[in-house]
Amino acid sequence: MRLRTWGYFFRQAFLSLWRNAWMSVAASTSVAVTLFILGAFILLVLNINFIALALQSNLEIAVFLRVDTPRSQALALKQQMESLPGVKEVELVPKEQGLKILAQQLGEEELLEATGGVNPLPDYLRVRVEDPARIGEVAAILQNLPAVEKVNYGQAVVERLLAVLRWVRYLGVGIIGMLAVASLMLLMITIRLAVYARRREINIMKYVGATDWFIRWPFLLEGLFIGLIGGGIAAGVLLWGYTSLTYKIKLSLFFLPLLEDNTVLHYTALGLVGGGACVGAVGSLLAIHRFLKV
Amino acid sequence: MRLRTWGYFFRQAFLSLWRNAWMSVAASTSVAVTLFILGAFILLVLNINFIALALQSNLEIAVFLRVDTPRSQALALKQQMESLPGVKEVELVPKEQGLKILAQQLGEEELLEATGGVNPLPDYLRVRVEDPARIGEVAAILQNLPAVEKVNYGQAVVERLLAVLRWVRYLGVGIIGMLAVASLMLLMITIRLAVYARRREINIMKYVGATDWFIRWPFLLEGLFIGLIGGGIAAGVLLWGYTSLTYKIKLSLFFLPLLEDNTVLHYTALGLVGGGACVGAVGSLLAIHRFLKV
Amino acid sequence: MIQFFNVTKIYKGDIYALKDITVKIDKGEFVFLVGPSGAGKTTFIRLLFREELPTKGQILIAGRSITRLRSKEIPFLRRNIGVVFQDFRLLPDRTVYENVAFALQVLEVPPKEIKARVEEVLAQVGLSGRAHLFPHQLSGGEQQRTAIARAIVNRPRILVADEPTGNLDPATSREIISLLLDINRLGTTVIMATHAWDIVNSLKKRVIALDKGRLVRDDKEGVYGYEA
Amino acid sequence: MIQFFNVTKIYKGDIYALKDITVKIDKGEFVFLVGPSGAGKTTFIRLLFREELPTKGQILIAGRSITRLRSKEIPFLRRNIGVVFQDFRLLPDRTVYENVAFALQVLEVPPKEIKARVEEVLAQVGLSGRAHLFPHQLSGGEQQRTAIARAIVNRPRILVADEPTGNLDPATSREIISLLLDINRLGTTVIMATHAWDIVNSLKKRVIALDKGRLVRDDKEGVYGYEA
Ligand SMILES: Nc1ncnc2c1ncn2[C@@H]1O[C@H](COP(=O)(O)OP(=O)(O)OP(=O)(O)O)[C@@H](O)[C@H]1O
Ligand SMILES: Nc1ncnc2c1ncn2[C@@H]1O[C@H](COP(=O)(O)OP(=O)(O)OP(=O)(O)O)[C@@H](O)[C@H]1O
Ligand SMILES: [Mg+2]
Ligand SMILES: [Mg+2]
Repeated sequence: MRLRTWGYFFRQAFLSLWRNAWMSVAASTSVAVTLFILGAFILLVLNINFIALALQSNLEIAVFLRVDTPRSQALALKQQMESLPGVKEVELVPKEQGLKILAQQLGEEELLEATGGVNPLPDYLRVRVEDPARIGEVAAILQNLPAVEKVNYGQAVVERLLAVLRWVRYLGVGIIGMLAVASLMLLMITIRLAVYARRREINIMKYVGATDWFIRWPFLLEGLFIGLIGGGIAAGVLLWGYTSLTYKIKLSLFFLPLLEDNTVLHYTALGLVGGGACVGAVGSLLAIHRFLKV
Repeated sequence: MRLRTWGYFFRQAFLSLWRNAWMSVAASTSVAVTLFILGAFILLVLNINFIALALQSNLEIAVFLRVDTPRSQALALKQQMESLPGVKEVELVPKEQGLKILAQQLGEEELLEATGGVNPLPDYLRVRVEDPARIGEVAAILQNLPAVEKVNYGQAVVERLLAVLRWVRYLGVGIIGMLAVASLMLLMITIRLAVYARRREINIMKYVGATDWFIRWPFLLEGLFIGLIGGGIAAGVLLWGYTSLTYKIKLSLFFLPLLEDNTVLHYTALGLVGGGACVGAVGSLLAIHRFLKV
Repeated sequence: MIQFFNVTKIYKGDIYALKDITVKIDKGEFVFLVGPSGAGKTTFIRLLFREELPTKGQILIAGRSITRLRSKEIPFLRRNIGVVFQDFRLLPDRTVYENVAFALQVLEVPPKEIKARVEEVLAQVGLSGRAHLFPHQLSGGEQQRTAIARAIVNRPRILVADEPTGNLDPATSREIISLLLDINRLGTTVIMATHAWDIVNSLKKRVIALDKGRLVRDDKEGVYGYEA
Repeated sequence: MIQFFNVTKIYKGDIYALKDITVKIDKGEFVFLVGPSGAGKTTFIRLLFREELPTKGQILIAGRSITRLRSKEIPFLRRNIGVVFQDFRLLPDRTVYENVAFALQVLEVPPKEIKARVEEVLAQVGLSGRAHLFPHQLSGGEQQRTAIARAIVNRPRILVADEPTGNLDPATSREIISLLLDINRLGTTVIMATHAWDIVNSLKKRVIALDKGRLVRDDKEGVYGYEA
């Protein structure tokens, strides 16, 4: 194609967008609405994932030592544990501190007095693991160390939590996949219907001697622009909506970790714009395909 | 309209569905995809709500009595509490049982021995409230009862949990609202594009002397059928998908309460079919409106 | 029956399609509308069945002003006017039979009568063998005859034909013209826009000539005028 | 230049549009294609520029079989054949000017030359004042002349016109015919399907007559034949 022909393609694409104004608006609105929904769910799922990770990383194993274990051995054990594979962090909670915590929980300020000055509690160690999913394995290893009386990581609760989080992640990926497929289908159908209204045009061009690519390019560019505009609107509304929503949520749920990584946000937005452009261009190409066969 | 004219309307609607086959398929697919997504999220949100309710109803207040409170007074207090407004259920945990639980948690089987035979723990009462959101108020009332040493409902955690659940509910309603609006927009646009491809037809009918309703009825019926078919497919796939997914989830998350109320399921499915039919019929009416003005 | 009073039609872009037309056509007349390409013939017809509204002036049909018609009444005006459009305007996804039947279905005529009438009229225009085809499967002349069949099937009181023989060979044209004459003889007012000078000259009917939107001639037993 | 060998075209529904046509048209000829409505004239033309493929038989243009053309080559065949369609086939969302220019843009002609050529050809068909209008704003005859302008603007080697005067008044028709004769004189082969017996009879060119799909007559200096 000569350069002037490219000029014609671009001019024609814009002219056609303008002359079929309401169809252009309808198609870009569809793209915008669909991609916005998709983007919103991508951000939602990313956040849920982020929160789940934060939840998981709070899990810890309580390692109770025998009551008669001397403090020095406890400290040695702490070091030993820290060097174990899979262990991230170990904190020693001396029995005095343990009693204080217990007293607070029970509302019995004078617990030590009530027990006749004897602290019945053992020292214990709080162990955080690197991979929460393998917390059970680490706990089993710790159990076998000398001086360890009992290991407790709320096995039942933790396992349930992990199972729930696993399903949440599956569901999240499933939903995004489903939405992506649905978006693709809806946009393809919309573009096809829009092109269908202009099928005679395509036929006529071929009868006048236009090559397939001569017809395709303006349509492709038109689809591309519609996709870009739709994707752009979706990305813009999404960024604005996300920042204002997270701002509001943080006011009441200050303790909840929310994704505020700007690169992720911007990649998502960019993905929407790029996805819109691709769907628009490829959708147009596929849609005109069957009308070119004359 | 005479009866035979109604016959014509129905025959014409079906004929037109058949002759514009791919447009009918495209439009019903759009309806099906959109309504399936909407339905899936309605069920998801209903389930999350259901789980949140179950979580909330597990919340309880621990009321610790003074260590020296006699068992008879504890029992009297239990009865008194049960008659308080907002209280749903009260359970007395005697100090012996409390010690057993503690011993288990600490891994110290011989806790009583270690403390020299003295049980340092008080009796306590586990109180469930009717409205978890007002757990704080009930706790304050309980605090002022005689012989109550301390009231504990994990204030910080419970408040956070309630706040999170509140936001989850807001978000759920917001998402469903957003999806409903988006579905409506997408379907309207799709129907409009489909009708647009046939705009000349509508003009011609008017020129031949057809009244507006004579033209509208077959289009309306066509839209209705497309909506019914799309909605039906969405509802069918949703029911099947939901039952098989919940079956799978329950295998690994047996402890999670899932909505299995068939009436809710069936209402949702019915809503999709009805919604599809409405959108199809009303969408067609609105779409042909401007082409009738000749 | 039909009266134009100082009718002017200006299209968007300052295009004067009709300028100050005053004309009266009586019930039962047969009128040729002639004039060069772009003279305003089709515009004249469009105003008649209210596809367009005049920019200025008044149009009366059977004594009623059609510019003041409420939109509910328009279909009933149109049912009394059978129109053969220059561009045919057939319904693309209906067969020839269905296209013609449509004009009767609109009137809620019983199905049996529809069948009889449609078959009769298709035979008259020579399309019995094409009844089940769709418009895009027809030759130009066949499409035109379908349009004619649709216009006459409900026996309208006014028949307006915009170049109804433009795509027909001379023999078929003559058949169609004699069909229109028959219909006219039964009392229908016929207005026919045409370029077929031979037909106009041979029939010696009333001729209204337009040129650049002006009424330039109105002869009782006229001729086409450009060839004569 | 153009050769049909035993060409038969059967449309879906067992409709024989052309039956066993064998004909040869030389470079530079001017040929009238005549026959009653539905005779197969448009089908003949459709086969020529490969809108349809023959059911049986062979078609050669400039010695090449067009039925064996690869789909990449079809546009180049069509660029050498200017077609005036019976139903015009103008691009609805392009102006008259753009519709005509399109045939040159396809050839990647420089914009300046496009402008000059289009303006020249619009003047020839008498549409200079209508260049900026869209097809739906044109009268029937104006649409037809736009179609003619588009067909001749790129000076094709073969010009095929399907009833190019069906919507034109006699005076304009004569102008268009003399335009086609001029083009023919410059070496273009012209094939014109028509019902205009007066034009055919007065020009004394070659006449190919079809009837019910059969070739019934092929006269060197023929007449329309039905009126004669
Ligand atoms: N919608 C429109 N917008 C602008 N101009 C129009 C429109 N419709 C018609 N015209 C112009 O009005 C003039 C008269 O058009 P009309 O169709 O009435 O002519 P006509 O006599 O039917 O011609 P023909 O014999 O070619 O069919 C033409 O020059 C045409 O360009
Ligand atoms: N796509 C099609 N499917 C079925 N039949 C068709 C199709 N196209 C044309 N025909 C039939 O083929 C026959 C020849 O059609 P064609 O268009 O070639 O006639 P024509 O000579 O151009 O007539 P006219 O002068 O009326 O334009 C007609 O009877 C028509 O009904
Ligand atoms: Mg006209
Ligand atoms: Mg033809």
